[in-house]
Amino acid sequence: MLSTECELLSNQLVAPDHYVMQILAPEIARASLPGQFVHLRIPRTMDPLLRRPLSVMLADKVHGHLRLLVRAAGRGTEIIVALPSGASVDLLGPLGSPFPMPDEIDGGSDKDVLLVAGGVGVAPLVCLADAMRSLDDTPYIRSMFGASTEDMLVCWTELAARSDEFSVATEDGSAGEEGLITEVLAGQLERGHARVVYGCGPAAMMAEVARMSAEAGVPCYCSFEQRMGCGVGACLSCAIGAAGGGYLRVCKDGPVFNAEQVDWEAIRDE
Amino acid sequence: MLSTECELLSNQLVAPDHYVMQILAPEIARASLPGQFVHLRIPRTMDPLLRRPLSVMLADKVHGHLRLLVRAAGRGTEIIVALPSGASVDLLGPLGSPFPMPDEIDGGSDKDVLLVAGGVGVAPLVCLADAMRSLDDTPYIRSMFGASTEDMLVCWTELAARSDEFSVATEDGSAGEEGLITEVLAGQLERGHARVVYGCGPAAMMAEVARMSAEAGVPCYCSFEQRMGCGVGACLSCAIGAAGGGYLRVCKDGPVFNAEQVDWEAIRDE
Amino acid sequence: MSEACPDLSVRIGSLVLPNPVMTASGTFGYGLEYADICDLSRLGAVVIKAATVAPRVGNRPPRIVETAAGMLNAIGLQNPGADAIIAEKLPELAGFGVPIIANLAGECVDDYVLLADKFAACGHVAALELNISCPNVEGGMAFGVCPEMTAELVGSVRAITDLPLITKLSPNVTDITEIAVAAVTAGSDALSMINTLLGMSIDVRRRRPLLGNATGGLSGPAIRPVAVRCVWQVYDVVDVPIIGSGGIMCVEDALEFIMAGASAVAIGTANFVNPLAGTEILDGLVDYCQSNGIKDISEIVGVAHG
Amino acid sequence: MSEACPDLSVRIGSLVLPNPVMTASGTFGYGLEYADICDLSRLGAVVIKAATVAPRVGNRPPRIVETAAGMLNAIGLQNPGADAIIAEKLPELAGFGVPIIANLAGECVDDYVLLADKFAACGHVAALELNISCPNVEGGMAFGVCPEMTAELVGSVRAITDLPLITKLSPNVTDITEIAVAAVTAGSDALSMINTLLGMSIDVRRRRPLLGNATGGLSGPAIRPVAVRCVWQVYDVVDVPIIGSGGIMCVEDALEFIMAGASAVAIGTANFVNPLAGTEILDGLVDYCQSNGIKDISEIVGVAHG
Ligand SMILES: Cc1cc2nc3c(=O)[nH]c(=O)nc-3n(C[C@H](O)[C@H](O)[C@H](O)COP(=O)(O)OP(=O)(O)OC[C@H]3O[C@@H](n4cnc5c(N)ncnc54)[C@H](O)[C@@H]3O)c2cc1C
Ligand SMILES: Cc1cc2nc3c(=O)[nH]c(=O)nc-3n(C[C@H](O)[C@H](O)[C@H](O)COP(=O)(O)OP(=O)(O)OC[C@H]3O[C@@H](n4cnc5c(N)ncnc54)[C@H](O)[C@@H]3O)c2cc1C
Ligand SMILES: Cc1cc2nc3c(=O)[nH]c(=O)nc-3n(C[C@H](O)[C@H](O)[C@H](O)COP(=O)(O)O)c2cc1C
Ligand SMILES: Cc1cc2nc3c(=O)[nH]c(=O)nc-3n(C[C@H](O)[C@H](O)[C@H](O)COP(=O)(O)O)c2cc1C
Ligand code: FES
Ligand code: FES
Repeated sequence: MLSTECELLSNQLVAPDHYVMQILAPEIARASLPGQFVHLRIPRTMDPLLRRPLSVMLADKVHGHLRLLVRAAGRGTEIIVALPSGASVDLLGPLGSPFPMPDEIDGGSDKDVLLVAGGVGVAPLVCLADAMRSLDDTPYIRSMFGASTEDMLVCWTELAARSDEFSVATEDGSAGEEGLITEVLAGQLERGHARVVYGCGPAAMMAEVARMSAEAGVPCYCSFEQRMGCGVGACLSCAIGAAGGGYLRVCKDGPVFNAEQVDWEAIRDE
Repeated sequence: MLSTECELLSNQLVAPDHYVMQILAPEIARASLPGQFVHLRIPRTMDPLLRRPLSVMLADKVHGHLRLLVRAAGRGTEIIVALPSGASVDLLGPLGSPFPMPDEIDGGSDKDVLLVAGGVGVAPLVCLADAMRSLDDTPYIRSMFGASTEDMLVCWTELAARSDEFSVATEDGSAGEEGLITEVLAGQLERGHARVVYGCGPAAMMAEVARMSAEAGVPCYCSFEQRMGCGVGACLSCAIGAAGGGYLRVCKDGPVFNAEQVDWEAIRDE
Repeated sequence: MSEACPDLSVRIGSLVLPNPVMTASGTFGYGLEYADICDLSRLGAVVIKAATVAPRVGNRPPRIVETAAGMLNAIGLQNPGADAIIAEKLPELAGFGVPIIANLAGECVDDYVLLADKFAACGHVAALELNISCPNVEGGMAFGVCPEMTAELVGSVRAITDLPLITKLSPNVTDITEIAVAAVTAGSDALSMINTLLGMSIDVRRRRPLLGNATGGLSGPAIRPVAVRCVWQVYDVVDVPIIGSGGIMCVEDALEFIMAGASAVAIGTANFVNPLAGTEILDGLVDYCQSNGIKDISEIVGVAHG
Repeated sequence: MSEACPDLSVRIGSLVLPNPVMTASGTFGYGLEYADICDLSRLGAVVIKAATVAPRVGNRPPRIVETAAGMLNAIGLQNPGADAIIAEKLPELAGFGVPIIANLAGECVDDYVLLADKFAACGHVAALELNISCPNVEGGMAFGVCPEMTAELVGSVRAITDLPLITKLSPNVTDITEIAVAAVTAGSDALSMINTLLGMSIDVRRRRPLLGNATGGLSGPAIRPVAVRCVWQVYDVVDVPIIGSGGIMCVEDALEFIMAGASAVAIGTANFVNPLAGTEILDGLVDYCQSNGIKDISEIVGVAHG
């Protein structure tokens, strides 16, 4: 874990309200694993005051670049995405527990890996796909990406380029299947050839992904979001309901959890 | 009085901690008179929250440019001077009561006008000298500029270029006379040819300028500073002691006051 | 989505204001200072700077200092006195056709009664706001922190005037609901909250308090969470309209207060940042109502209580 | 200018801390979470997250929301209970050689007495901080707003332990000096102030409170002026050391508290913004003392009182 002031190399609008930020952060890039995040703040201002958690979409360990995909979701991220290239950002990271690699999961090594992305949830899955491609024993990667409309399939090429198969669903049918990405997932699970499902997206989507995976008897790992204070496990701000009662810390115990660990009811009610 | 979002055209370091900011603000430039100020804030941030008062150093009415001289004196001005060119600034102005022109003052129209500047106090005096030069009956302008050291004679050429005579004093003798600018003023007042003294600078300097002018029987106008809230006379934040007791509002009754109006004791004690 | 103009009017006792956006006392002078930049006639009301019986010169400077997302002030109730305000300020402000609310500050019950009498007699004010919560004068908060004194004060003023009475509460108390109930029981037609939080700032370089008065009142966005909480708590225990204030900078902030239980909002520190804050927030409320199918703003007052 | 190393040590009852910079309870976990980025051994003390007798799961999320220059939290005292903390956290933290202060939270006097007993017995803690001011649990503030209850609580714990006792005060009271005096009279060796201000924030889109617990505690730079004022007021009425906290982000802020009367400072929300805040502020204090010829930091404690 490092806290460093870094240069924002570029900041590009890639879809309405969505930006890809490239940041020079060699140590963090080298250390980061898929599913981990950085806790970002703008130095020397109190507006916003706190850091904002952002998943690492790509860590270029050679050049020391981090690539983040940022959606302007509120006051803080609006100020962040407005930063000009050349600006300073302060990063704390890499933080959190990464996705387990397929070989760490008991699921049948001949089977496929399914990646299900919704919206900016694509970011950690790009990172995961990237890492899986450089494994000795690269799995067959089937990726699915859902969004409301074509525009919102942000950075889909990044995911597609790292997948063996890639499907898309949009709610308005402007690209790929018309409907929810979980319908695409249903088809994939039916094929009975899935070893593990990795998901990241809106809570409702992930809940459905988890439910379907459980039904199909396939292990499922999802990356979660919660409002954060410290990002390092100290403040207990980032609680989400645990399956057995009590709470888990998204920043430290997660952000990636086995779908069986979390209390989906509580998450939906929040 | 206008409130407008304007473009910062350029922002140049002119001395350690001192910047000249050029801003595109046609209506304010056209309306502003020497000694008036703008109340500046950075849009869309709460850090800093309030506006900061800054004197107009030059108002180019043809091109609609305002030139401000800004010293990074604390947190707020540090953030302001760090703005890149192209940034937006929000200006409220022009505000305050301007310097009276020499012809509005009863002091003998054949005599000279004395300008006494200290530090960034040079800004409104540049504006005043500029305006006097375009009067039908331009007075003879003798300007004096004092600073701790040569470096701090910020924008001296701006003042010198608009004066008939120009003298300098530095406390360390690195430029002009060694000592305080009030010693230079003493010599000028002794000549008995002064019609009015205009001063702007640190409170201690202005107090001495006022005392000497009064002793010499010459009218004296100074531009004052005080922490401000509204800038328009509504909140009563910017009080300075009045000669007859009670308080004056720097933003509305001033910032320019006849030296006889103010309670110099109270100002020194603050 | 309804495009019809929503009903924004607010009733405070016998008074009906055209809309819920007013200016907070002490932050908008006598309105006149802002007349050439802000269309005063559009405001729900202008609450003028606190008036005292005799003129007051105010505190020694510095009177203000910026703090993180806020400011401290210690103006010290500078004002020319009720008679001068009535003679020199109100007629001109009344000419703009905006309801005027007088903010009254006294040292004893008799002061408030006298002030209420004067302002009621002048014919220019639509309501009286009893400032029992100004932290910047010696003893200025005594009424606002004690339910019995609050009740006595409100009751005494109630007895001599039919003008709508608003009591302005201090957040510097252990239990604001206690004071709120006391004021309403004694006859207050509405409550205004919150006045500033007592704070201070030290000039580290000079090793002494920054304000001439040492302590001052904290206002601005920094205090909004405290103000929203006060409105939220008091809404549950009284049946009169609440005028919410404390760091309202934009329409979302105003909606936060309304949803917590405020029927109207007062814009304070925001005027210094943006002199058009009041009218912009009003525009924002109209937009919000239209795009959310709200026909009467009262539909969302207190809605966050569920 | 003296280049000799200034004396920064602070005495709290029988305890001498190496320097006045500690972490504020609840913002630094059990220290261990920050061990790989912050040199814990340099801190004056680590105040651990509040401990209760039984484990507590805490409040339902969301538990935190950023506000203007501040944040609201409603963690709800989540902790594994005193026994687990003593067994699983303290030995490891003690290994870093930093003084440990346990922050105790109970529902009744007996809870505090039991907690004090457990922590005193474990041998790892240097002092006890009685948290009588947490606004995020039902009844959690009852002690902190009433001088009599404060006195009873402090007296009861005082009776059973020789460990230095610190009482942590709430700012959500009409008169903090009253509570301060009660705590000191009952035997508190030091006072810690301030805990968070009670606040809330509403999610305008969803028309309901943003925090799962509705209200929460406001911390961060936004509250600094209130905190400095509390320290300023209490310094005048007690003779024990004050540990100041509330929005301290940098060395100037720490100096503000010290000059207002604090003998030590606790860094809270700043840890989230900058995990090195504590040690950087310590470095800053050393620099400040050296460049201002201060040989002992106590020379400037309360200096702004003149
Ligand atoms: C581990 C993790 C990884 C993330 N990765 C990404 C990413 O790669 N790209 C991206 O665009 N966003 C990501 N997010 C979400 C991002 O952190 C939030 O959108 C951001 O914090 C919102 O800040 P704001 O000030 O703009 O929003 P606010 O004004 O505070 O709120 C706007 C909206 O954002 C939600 N929100 C606020 N804070 C958080 C938070 N900490 N986590 C989740 N939602 C929040 C609120 O519920 C609200 O609806 C991630 C969050 C987590 C926890
Ligand atoms: C009418 C007027 C015209 C001015 N013109 C100029 C100008 O042309 N160029 C320029 O550089 N500065 C000018 N100033 C001063 C400038 O406004 C302050 O330096 C600035 O507000 C300080 O803000 P800060 O946040 O950086 O300082 P802070 O961090 O608030 O304080 C730093 C220092 O600045 C002083 N200060 C703070 N606020 C004010 C204030 N409102 N007025 C005066 N001093 C203050 C404090 O006493 C302190 O010593 C003018 C002030 C006034 C009232
Ligand atoms: C400079 C200043 C002067 C004020 N004067 C008064 C006053 O005279 N009477 C009063 O009741 N409140 C006064 N207040 C309090 C405001 O009316 C308002 O209640 C408070 O500032 C909170 O709102 P805000 O955060 O939007 O400013 C004053 C506030 C400021 C900032
Ligand atoms: C997330 C969070 C949790 C906290 N938990 C506790 C606690 O358990 N016990 C306690 O006495 N204070 C607790 N506090 C209060 C802090 O210790 C501190 O007094 C307060 O936050 C003010 O300091 P700050 O503004 O520097 O954060 C907590 C504060 C925060 C932000
Ligand atoms: S954000 Fe602090 S524990 Fe997770
Ligand atoms: S700054 Fe408000 S009256 Fe001068």
